[in-house]
Amino acid sequence: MKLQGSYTLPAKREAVWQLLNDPKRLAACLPGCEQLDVVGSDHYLVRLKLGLAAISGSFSGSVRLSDKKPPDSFRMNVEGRGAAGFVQGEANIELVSDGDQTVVRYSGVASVGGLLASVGNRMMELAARRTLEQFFANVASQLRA
Amino acid sequence: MATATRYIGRPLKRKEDPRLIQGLAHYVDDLRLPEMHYVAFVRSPHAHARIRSIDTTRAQTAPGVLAVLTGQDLDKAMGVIPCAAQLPEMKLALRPPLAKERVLFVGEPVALVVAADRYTARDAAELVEVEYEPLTPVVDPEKALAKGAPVLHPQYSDNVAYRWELEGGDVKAAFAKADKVIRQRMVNQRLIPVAMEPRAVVADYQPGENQLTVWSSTQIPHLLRTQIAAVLGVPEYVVHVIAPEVGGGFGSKLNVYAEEVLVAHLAMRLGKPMKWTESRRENFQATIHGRDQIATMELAVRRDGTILGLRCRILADLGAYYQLLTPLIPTLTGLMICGCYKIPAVRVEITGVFTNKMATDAYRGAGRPEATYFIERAMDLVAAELKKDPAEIRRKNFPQPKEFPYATPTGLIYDSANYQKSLDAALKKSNYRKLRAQQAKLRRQGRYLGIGLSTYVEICAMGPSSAMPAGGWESATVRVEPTGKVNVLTGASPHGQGQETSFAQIAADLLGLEPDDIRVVHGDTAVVPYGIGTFGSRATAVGGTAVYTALTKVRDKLAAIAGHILQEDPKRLVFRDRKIFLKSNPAKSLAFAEAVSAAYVAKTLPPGMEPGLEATHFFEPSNFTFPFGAHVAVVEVDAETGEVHLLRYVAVDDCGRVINPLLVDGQVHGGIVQSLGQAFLEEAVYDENGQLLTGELTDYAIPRAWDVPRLETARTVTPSPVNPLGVKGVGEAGTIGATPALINAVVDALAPFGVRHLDMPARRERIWQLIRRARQAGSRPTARRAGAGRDRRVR
Amino acid sequence: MGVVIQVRVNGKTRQHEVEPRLLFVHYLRDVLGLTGTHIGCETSLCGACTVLLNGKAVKSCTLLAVQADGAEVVTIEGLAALGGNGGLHPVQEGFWEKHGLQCGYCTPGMILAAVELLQANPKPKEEEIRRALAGNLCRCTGYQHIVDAVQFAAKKMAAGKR
Amino acid sequence: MIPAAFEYHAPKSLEEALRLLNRHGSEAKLLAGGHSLLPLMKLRLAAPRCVIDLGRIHALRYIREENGRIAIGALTTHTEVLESPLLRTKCPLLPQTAWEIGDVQVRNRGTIGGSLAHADPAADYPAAVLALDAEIVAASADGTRTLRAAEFFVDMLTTALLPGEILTEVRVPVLPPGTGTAYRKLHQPASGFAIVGAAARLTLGSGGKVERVAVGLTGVAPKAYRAAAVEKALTGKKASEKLLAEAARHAVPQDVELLSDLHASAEYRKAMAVVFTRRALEDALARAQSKKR
Repeated sequence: MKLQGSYTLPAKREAVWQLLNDPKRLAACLPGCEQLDVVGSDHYLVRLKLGLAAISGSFSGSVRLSDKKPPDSFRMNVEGRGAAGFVQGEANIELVSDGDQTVVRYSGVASVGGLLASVGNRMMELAARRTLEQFFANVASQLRA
Repeated sequence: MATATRYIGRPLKRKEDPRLIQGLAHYVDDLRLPEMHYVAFVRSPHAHARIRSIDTTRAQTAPGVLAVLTGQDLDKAMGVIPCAAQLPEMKLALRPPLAKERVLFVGEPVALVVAADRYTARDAAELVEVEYEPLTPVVDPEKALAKGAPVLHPQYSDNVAYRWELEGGDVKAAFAKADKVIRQRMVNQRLIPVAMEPRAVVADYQPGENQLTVWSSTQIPHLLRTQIAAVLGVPEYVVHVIAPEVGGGFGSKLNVYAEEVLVAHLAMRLGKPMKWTESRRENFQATIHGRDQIATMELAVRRDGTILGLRCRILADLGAYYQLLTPLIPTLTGLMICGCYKIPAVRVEITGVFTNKMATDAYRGAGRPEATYFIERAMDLVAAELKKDPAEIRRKNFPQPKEFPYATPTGLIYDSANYQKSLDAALKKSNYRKLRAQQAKLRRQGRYLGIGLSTYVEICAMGPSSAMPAGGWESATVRVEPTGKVNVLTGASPHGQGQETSFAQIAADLLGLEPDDIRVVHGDTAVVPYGIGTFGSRATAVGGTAVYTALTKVRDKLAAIAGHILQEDPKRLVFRDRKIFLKSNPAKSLAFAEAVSAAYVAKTLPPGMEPGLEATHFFEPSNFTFPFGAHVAVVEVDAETGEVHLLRYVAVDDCGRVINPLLVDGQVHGGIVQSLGQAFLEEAVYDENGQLLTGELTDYAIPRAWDVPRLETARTVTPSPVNPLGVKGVGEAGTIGATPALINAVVDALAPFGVRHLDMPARRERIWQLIRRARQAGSRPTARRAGAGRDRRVR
Repeated sequence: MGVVIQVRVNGKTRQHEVEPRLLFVHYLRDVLGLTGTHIGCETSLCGACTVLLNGKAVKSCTLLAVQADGAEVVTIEGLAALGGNGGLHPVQEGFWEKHGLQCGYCTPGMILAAVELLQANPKPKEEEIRRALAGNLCRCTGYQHIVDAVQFAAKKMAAGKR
Repeated sequence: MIPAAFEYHAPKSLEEALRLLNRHGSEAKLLAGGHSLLPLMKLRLAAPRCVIDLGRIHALRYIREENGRIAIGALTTHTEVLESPLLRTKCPLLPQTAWEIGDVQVRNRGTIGGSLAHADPAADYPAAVLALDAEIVAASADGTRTLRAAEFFVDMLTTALLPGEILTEVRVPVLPPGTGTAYRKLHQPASGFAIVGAAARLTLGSGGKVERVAVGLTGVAPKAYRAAAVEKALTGKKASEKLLAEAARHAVPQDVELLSDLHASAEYRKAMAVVFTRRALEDALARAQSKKR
């Protein structure tokens, strides 16, 4: 599935860049993140508990940042697997200044496999969108704090 | 020594039913053995990936877990999953029962867990950690052929499994002299068989006796036994296969599966009885799929509607590996592509291709529904192009009844038929003329009635051994007990078809007994002589004939004994009412049981006769049989929503002589409704990553009771000359005849919108799009929604 | 961890300690050995596992054994007793007479769904029968003979009441 | 098809259930009929550590008239709603909707409270409770509060219920004379859920004018919603087939996030929302007219 959108964050571009590239603060924004370990430069291992209301699953996987062009853009690759299957996504993330604010534009593709794909199909796209919205909302509140 | 037909032809209610309607029958999952353990499989969530590592530590140490095994653990313990089909220059695609280095489809087993109960096994399976390196999946069969597409089997340079060609007559000349050439690309989508009973296997090994007993929900107990022995590398006499009650198959249990050989292996390896029961999800992922062919049909036609020639190119998506008959199925489409028409020149080219999906294989009809759909759709396209009635185009191209046996340019000999008669009967029964008038009237009101025809012929009674991958004969043994009760042992192991009844009817008539005197035994390799199985509408025509012939042997012997005792010519004796008597003087008689007793007591036997009363016959058919029929479907399309309402369905089938009309009706009804599933509802959808999106019944719709109107069935009877019973077979007729009738009806309903073809399933949204596009293009009728049939929805 | 439940199944009181997650259909099949109730899916869509719970048709695969505590249950094995004449229940007879089954796997669930229908609606029209059986999948019969079977039973039951 | 292990509680009273819910917090899931939760648990898409079975709280199973409204206990099954003579005469939209839920077996076990609290975007009841301006009562250790249906549905699978709250009752109005209602649904062919479900309630005033109208739509968006623009286009106007058709075109507001899946694209859903809204309105009008007569 294709994921595309933008989110306006209440901070300057540099501040946003810093936050997104700081593993500790990133961990606090990743929805359901229970653990994040840095295993290399821009490479983290994560444990996430993702879900929507009654539906939930634990995933362990990795986050990688690449093609970094501070403070303009980077690529983010997330993958995780769990009993319910696997999730995999890659997105290009672009930061655009808008006065004191920053517009984050993302576009990428995500896929799910296993149980999630075969029985959760009708909910998956929305779940992915909601997870992203949650992520940016978390980033926004981190920036405000 | 004439045979009275007191039971053959009668709608006798089934002998198997009392146990089934009271919950007293036993399917595999109903079996429980002391110390039985349960197997759960860990399956790949990836369509295409390399296995990096498998960590079984956590699973292994979970309480209640007896063993956790991976492909590496099994390495030399067993062979590969068998494929019985062989085609020239066919590539092999050997599949280990548990994946070793790579996985090639979602659902492929990579590890297994054995535990004391099914809950523990399920829990522990979740603890097995598999790391994969995902590879690019190949999902679309057309793209699989493209240059640069990833290759599934790295030992080869591309994904082509085989190419197969067939040509008869002068095709070039036919197309050269045609007034028109009709062309259409058509898709026969991938289907999931969904037998109501998922697969299940129980295995038990007794080392003292060196006996491995495997209970499996299978259509082919003997072939399974041979293959289990081969895969496990043990003498065949070690293996004993039992198919107890089998809850439907439709071809999906005409196979040898990884789970069957693995569970058998585990029973020997671990020394405990093992059970595995498939979940519906596993059934969707890892039991064979059906159809999945893309065809390009070209018909060379004369202006008057005569078909001069046919070219057909078929791309068959075989999936990642072969199951038992995978490569063979599309060739059946090729052989039957001419349908019931006299087409003098034919060329068929088939390309089988590997993709990262479950294997396709024989699913009810196996190759023939595809052929029938392609040719029947094409005939409607011809009619539309030439502005002729579809019935007339068909009639014009039928061979005449006197031309049978009729040789097709694909090399088959159609045994007997009267296509004109079944078409006439179907048109009359449906009141075709009136329907057309009604259609015209409704169209003026903005309502879209569609009338669809299909005249079909199928190839059944599989078949002469020369044309079959593993023998086409069938066995029967008739064993009469000293008390005069009769066992009929058949190799045609049923799974719902009712052989216990139909074969008892044959036996009762031949021996002058009552059906209650007869027990039909099947599905146990230790009891029943080697047989082939029930599939390809072969049970009655081949299995029934074997029974018939074995019965005549027993009867001849009994007549000789009775003749000896009565001092009469055996040829003048009649078997009836549990007696053997002189035709000219019924008072001169012997009870059937007395004659039988004489065979065992062996004091009054004719000189030189061996005692006992048992006969076996292995029947080898000289040809296939070719049942046929004509179907008419009437639908209304709701132009607002695209919903299709099936209003009427008329089927006139000819399956030769009928043993039990009740059972024949049941087969026809079931086939039609399964076909309705393909036409309107069913499709196995894999996404671009090879994930099976229709992975449960929540997303894969099979017909429900309210999707179906009352079916109107009738028969013509053209006996087959191929076997003494004159039967042809009926198990697949409905599935073969109905799909094109239904789609032809939908396309006919949409004709005012300029629609000439529609791929299956005829989804609502697709129809809605076609109508909308036509309306946007202008000059097309605008319409109010359907009135009639509003509440009979094909959901 | 276990919970003690007491259920009256086919007229007999049964008591067992069960794991809370035990599905009722597994309780019937694996604990009580009543294997006439079948499992055809895991998404409550096929109806093969239908039993009568306090007189109502329910899918026993979407029911925990603990939820059935205290209930009165009829499975296919106990249905004949409901017929009241010592033999088959009229719905069972209907399925036999009208060839309402082939492989038999959906049959127990189908029969019990039909029993509930006829309790509530003794003279159902064909459309009503088809609607009432929408929760039970059959892949063999095309449903027509099943409809005939239910109609047969309806007539027979009406005649019995007269 | 085997759920993960969990701890099980079967409270006999609401108070006990609330105490348990407080104690186990987000680790607990409430079980009513089980027809939303158990399928998820069997697939292990849900694996709660603790299940609180409300099924023994018989006090939550009733349909009764109170203060001009009909109160329905959360544990009332779809079948009970369907068969309730009180609802059939005074608020038929709920039975009409229950009739379209799942199949007999599902209706025999599934409950109105369980269905609403699960808030599946393709469930049937949400359309009806919206069209009825129903009140939803939530109990917690601190007492009860009443939510309006329109504020109850928050997002896919998400309601306004707070942690520690249990949905206990749904209250629907006794419909005034001259009111017709209808629920029309396009079924997902496999699961039977709503691709589009439209619930309409229409009261005719003098001179055949639409005095009051409400339309609830389910299946279309992540949460069920009221088609306010449709209602506005109808209210106060003389009902006619043409008017209904025109009003129905407003069934999907611009800002609605349309669902899309294997069975229906966003585009198709949107078009069907219009069609089924009109059909529901037509049926409701016909019923209102026949009652007027």
